[in-house]
Amino acid sequence: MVTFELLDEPDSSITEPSTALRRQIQHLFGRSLHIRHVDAGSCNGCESEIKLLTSPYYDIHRLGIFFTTTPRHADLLLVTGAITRAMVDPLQRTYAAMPEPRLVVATGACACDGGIFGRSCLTLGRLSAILPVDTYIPGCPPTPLALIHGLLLTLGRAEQRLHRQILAHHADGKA
Amino acid sequence: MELGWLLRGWRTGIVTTPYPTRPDPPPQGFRGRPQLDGERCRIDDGCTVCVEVCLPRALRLETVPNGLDRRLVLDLLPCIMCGLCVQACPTGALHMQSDGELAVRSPQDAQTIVPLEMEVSSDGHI
Amino acid sequence: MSILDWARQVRLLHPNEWEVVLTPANLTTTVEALCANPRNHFTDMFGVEMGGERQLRLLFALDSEHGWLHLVVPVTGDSPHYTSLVEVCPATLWYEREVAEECGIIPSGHPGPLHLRLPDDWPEGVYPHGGGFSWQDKIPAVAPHPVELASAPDGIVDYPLGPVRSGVVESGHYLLRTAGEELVDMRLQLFYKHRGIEKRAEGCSLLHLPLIAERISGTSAFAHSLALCEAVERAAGIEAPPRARYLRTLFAELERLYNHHGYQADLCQATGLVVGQAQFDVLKERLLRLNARLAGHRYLFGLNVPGGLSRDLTDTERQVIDEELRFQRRTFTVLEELLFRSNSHIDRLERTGTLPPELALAWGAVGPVGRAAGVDRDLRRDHPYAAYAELDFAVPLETDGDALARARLRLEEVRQSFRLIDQILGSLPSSAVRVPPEACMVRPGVSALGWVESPRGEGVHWLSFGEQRQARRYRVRTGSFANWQTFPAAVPGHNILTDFPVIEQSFGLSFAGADR
Amino acid sequence: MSVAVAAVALWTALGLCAAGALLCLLVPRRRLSIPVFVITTMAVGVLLIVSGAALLAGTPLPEFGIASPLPFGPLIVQPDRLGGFFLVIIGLVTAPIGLYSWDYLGGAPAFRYLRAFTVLWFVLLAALILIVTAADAVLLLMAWEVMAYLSYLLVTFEHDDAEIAHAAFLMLAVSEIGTFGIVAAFLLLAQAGGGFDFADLRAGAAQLSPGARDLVFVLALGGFGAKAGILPLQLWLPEAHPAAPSNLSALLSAVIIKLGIYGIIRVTFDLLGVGPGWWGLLLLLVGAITAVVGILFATVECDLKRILAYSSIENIGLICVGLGAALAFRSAALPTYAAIVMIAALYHVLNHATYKTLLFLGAGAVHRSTGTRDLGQLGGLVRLMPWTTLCFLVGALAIAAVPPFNGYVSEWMLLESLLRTSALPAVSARMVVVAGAAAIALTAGIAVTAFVRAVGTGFLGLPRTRAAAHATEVGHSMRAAMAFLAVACFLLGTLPTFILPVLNQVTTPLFGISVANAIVPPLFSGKAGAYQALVGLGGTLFRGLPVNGLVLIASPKFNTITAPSYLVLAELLLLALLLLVLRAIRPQGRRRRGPVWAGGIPTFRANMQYTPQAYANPIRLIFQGIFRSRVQYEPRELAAHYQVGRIVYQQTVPPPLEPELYRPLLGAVSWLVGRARVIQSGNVNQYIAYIFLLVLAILIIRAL
Repeated sequence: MVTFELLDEPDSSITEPSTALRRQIQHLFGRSLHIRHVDAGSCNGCESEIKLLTSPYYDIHRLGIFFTTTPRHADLLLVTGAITRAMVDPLQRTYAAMPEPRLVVATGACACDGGIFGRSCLTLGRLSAILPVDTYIPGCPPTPLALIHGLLLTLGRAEQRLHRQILAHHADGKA
Repeated sequence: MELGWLLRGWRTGIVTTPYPTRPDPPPQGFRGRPQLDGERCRIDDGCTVCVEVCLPRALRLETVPNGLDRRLVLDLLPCIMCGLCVQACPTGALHMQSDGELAVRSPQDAQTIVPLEMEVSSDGHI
Repeated sequence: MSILDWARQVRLLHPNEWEVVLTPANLTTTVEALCANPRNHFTDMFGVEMGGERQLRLLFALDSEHGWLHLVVPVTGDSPHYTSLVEVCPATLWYEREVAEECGIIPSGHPGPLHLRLPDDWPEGVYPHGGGFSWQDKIPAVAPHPVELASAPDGIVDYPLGPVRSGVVESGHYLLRTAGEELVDMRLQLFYKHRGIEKRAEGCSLLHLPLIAERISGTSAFAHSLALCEAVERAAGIEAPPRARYLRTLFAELERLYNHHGYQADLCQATGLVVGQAQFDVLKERLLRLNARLAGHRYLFGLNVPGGLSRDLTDTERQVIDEELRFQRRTFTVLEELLFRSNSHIDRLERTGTLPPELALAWGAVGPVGRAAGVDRDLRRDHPYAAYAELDFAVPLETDGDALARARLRLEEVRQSFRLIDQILGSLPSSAVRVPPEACMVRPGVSALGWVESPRGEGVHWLSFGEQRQARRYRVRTGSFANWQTFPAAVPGHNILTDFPVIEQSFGLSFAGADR
Repeated sequence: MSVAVAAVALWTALGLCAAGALLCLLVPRRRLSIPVFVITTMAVGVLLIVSGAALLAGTPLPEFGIASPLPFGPLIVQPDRLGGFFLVIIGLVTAPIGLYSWDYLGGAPAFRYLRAFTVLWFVLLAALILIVTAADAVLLLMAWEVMAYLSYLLVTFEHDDAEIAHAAFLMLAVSEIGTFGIVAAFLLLAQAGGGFDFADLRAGAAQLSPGARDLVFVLALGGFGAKAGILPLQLWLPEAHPAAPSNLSALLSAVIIKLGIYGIIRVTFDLLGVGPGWWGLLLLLVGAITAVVGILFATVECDLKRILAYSSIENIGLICVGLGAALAFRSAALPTYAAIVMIAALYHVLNHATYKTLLFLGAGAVHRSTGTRDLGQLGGLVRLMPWTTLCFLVGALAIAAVPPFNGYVSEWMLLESLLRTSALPAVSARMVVVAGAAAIALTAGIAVTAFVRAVGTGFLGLPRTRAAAHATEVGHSMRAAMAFLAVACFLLGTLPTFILPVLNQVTTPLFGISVANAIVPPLFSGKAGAYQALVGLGGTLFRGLPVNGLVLIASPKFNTITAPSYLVLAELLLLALLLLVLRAIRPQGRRRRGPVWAGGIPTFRANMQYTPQAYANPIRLIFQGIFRSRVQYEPRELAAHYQVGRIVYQQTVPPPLEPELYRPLLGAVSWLVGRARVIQSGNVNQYIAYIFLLVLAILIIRAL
């Protein structure tokens, strides 16, 4: 287990999954995906929205996506919160308990990049500092529709809308 | 009793969103994400109101790896969609959009960058 | 003992906010005297470091007439001590542990002087609120020193639950002790989610403080930002415009509504009544969509600002609320009746997780949990804020203290919320919704209290400002924190292992709010 | 030929017992006495098996009288097939116990009274042999008493504990009360028959009035039942058996209580002749209650050996149910059914002897290795003691009636034959038998719970204490003895068609009818009736297999068929298929080993496992009416808040009938004894006066 203080430098073992692996994962999980959610220090807003995914309005089961009680059955780790110091170890244990291949999704501003907390004495700030993240779902909290989009994007069943933008400058107009 | 619940469910009808088959747009005025208009931004005039007002540092001035150039970055990952920057922006270069499909594969994709060339003195101060 | 007896030592800080400075030596007798009157309620206890001087501060809620009383105990020395108050006021138990670890003010004679909120690998002697410490400081990890639990008797299983538990739930750890069926003991380990919100707020400007308060507990965001804004306004000596006060009340009740619907949905999930869960989720989702339309945010983030609200309500929106409310009221009546006719649901709630009224009072239960156990207390009525003083509503009370009482009480509160919203929509004053930002200016060094009856109980925020008008110390006591302390009293005894989810949901507490 | 083999083997065995006792007495060194003990015991065991097998195959031995100075005529030794069957059981149990004792007696902690133990052991063995070979009530009773006293001495030897001394004394006392009943029964028979050998007793039984015969039946049932441990005479058993050293516990539970069964069979089926229907129903009912109560208490008990002792009570109950049904069927003139159910009961006697020995030896190994028998302190032994665990598991599967082990066959036969109640004429009798069948079904179900619990909490998971964590595998001889018994359990479970015809030899003289072909029909030799298709298939597929085609049908009228031998093949095939399928569908990828998932906490501690008490809790609550358990619970209100301080929680389950029957009874006895003290003056003249008055009374009664 990586201890808290070692995390100042990005873990070299955390790498982005290759495209081939991603394809394989999408092939495996495309039609049926089981999610294990871990709250690593959120304000409960993200949980409230995630919980609503199974409500009649969003009914994520119709998309073949289910929540599971144990990481042993999970294909995807859905992490919310600013990764508090006390949750680092449980989070890593959860990830370790998942079978491979496994996906990790950072949900909400806190898990994506710290939100208002950032890196502090009590929060790690970014999920990507300890686990390889496949998809980031920004928002505070992300709406259920944003969550669905993020999950489908992870599975290769939706298109990514946002792309890195380098804006032309008004003064000299270069891109 | 069970029948009562059944009836209630039947009366409720289908409320499930058509998304992702068809879009399900959020209501007007929903704070989906801030969008930056490079044409209007006065960052090169030294206007950093939005950067100062942003609590999660989603709007920040960064030094480009070459160590000379700086740029304004709007990073949606830490953004809490509070809209303070939109209110603060004197030129209206920032506005809130209501779209919700923000998920990205790579952190870079959530960034909007306004490059900015500046003269940098030897001790790093402008 | 009446407040008048203190008259010579008492200082009035703000309307209804009194302060008494004490020495550690006469703290115990004072608290004892205050606790002797059942109308006084222990509310909060925390430590403050100001310019090298450390203070132990206690907050008592007095009757409606007198408001709030701060007891201030300046302490000195490297490891200041005071006599633990647990004997005279059991509710101080967790608070004393918190003060000890965060400010280094030690309660002598505390029965379980263990660390509470800080993580297991936090080094000894580093006090987040003990001065000379910023939230961005790097604190190295030490060898974890977890709270050691007393071993269970032979034959008892230590059933660990969490921090990563089943379902989409917040992180927290329960150690259930069971002899196979009946729960004989329970140990609670919260604060996995301690994010240091209070520390984060230090140095923040008035603009940013509501953003932080909203994230104490996302599902009570409006309540917490409201308490904070009220505190700021009291510190600035201003009052929000009437329309803002009414609208704040409206949004606070809308928040209570969706929370209470979510509560019933969770409770239905715990008892396996899936249709009920779906139906209440429908109501909750409709309200969240209404919120999104009214405030631009499903959880009303960004709506409260010091001095009022960030946006007004148009007449069309008023119409929309009215229509939605009619739908809600109609559906809710049907669902409530169905709930009470569902024996599978009611039987699992009845006499489950009973919190005896005397324990509820002694351990300082607040909000719906307290009111379901006979603690007749509601800040909306007892210490009115926003526009509650001008509105007519009843505070329901139950005395059974079991899960059914808690569920019933919240159903009744929903009805009261409908009533309140109706009144607000009918008598919405027309004025601005925000005082100009330049009018909302606090004096340097001032401090003030804000309070709110959040859907989960009393939230009390204390805010002290520094020289640059930035927050110097921010202290939040949420309803969940107070109620978590009473939670272990409701579990052992006559409940079995499968009752536990029902008990947990019936309390309806927030981890985020307690952990902060 | 077989007669000679049987006689020579039997007398050699008895001789070896004497020689062994003498050698052990004379050998001065411990290191020498253990080989003597082991070799002699094993030799006796083998000889007994040979002798018993020969007896079962051939005719009864000629009578062998021993002249005695007692006024009861010569003491007669003449084993018949029933005796031969029990000789096989004694041999089958003794031989592995002997092997086991090599390491068990030699290892630490050393036996304090090793010499006395070994000497008395051989005397006890001789007494056991004599009990089942005696054809004379006096010899039987003498051997019986020797057995009773020696078991008492052997149980108490190694302990200074007052409780164990008390338990052993209780065993002796109940045994003596039983002896009283046995003596009375034999006296009644002997008075009518004019002599004490079995032929005289049989003749006497024929002359007795129905009332007197009923009395003999009840006296014998109570007398032998006390040794067997039937309710309500079971209290001593779970106290005494665990207290003994494990090799002796095995003998006590596997053989000595079976001699009670032997006595019941001998008196009711052999000596008394056909009796009224209620005999059988009474025995069946007592057996059913014994079985259910026994297994229930085995399920809540935490001491491994006490669990086994309670399960012995259960098994005795099951055997009694079989015997009772046999009696009932015999009274209803249905000898075929009677013989079948009797065979089932005898098979169960044999099976119980093997797996209970195995389990006691396994428990002994655990005790030796960890120093505790408390399930709540064990756990994790599967990694530290894999052989012991495997053998214990086989025994547990067998006792829980899981195929392909032996308990399954006899319990299935027992249940199957009890369901043939429609043959009984009286409706009330049918109902009782059906109730018995239901009790067996319930017992079998709870037995699975009890032994899943024993294996699961005792051997699997994490070690709960340091003692369990530092356990080491036991010595080779102990492992070999357990392995031998495990194999025996497997063979008895998979090849019953070779055993049942032999048991049929035992029942044929009792019921005058052979049912060999009804149970094990020569399927593949042609005539198969209803199972023609199966015969065709089997005849084609398994040509060359034994004629009695490894298929079991409990009588032609029974509409079921089972084939334990093929069942094991089917199980193996299924297992192979399952492995193949798993291999086929298993996703590709490397295998990772990780810690237990426990919700993200750093360490999963041993006390987070289900404890034996917690596992048994549902059973305890459901059957609270039987258990009368008490729970002392003091929730410290603030314990949970302070995170310090202990709550008090203590469950106590009193032994069955202890509060209801034994305590009042003991009270009454002490009261009576207290009153009777007045006649004890210590004055010799007064005692002479008592004797004079007694003689006078006898004379008067005789004169009348």
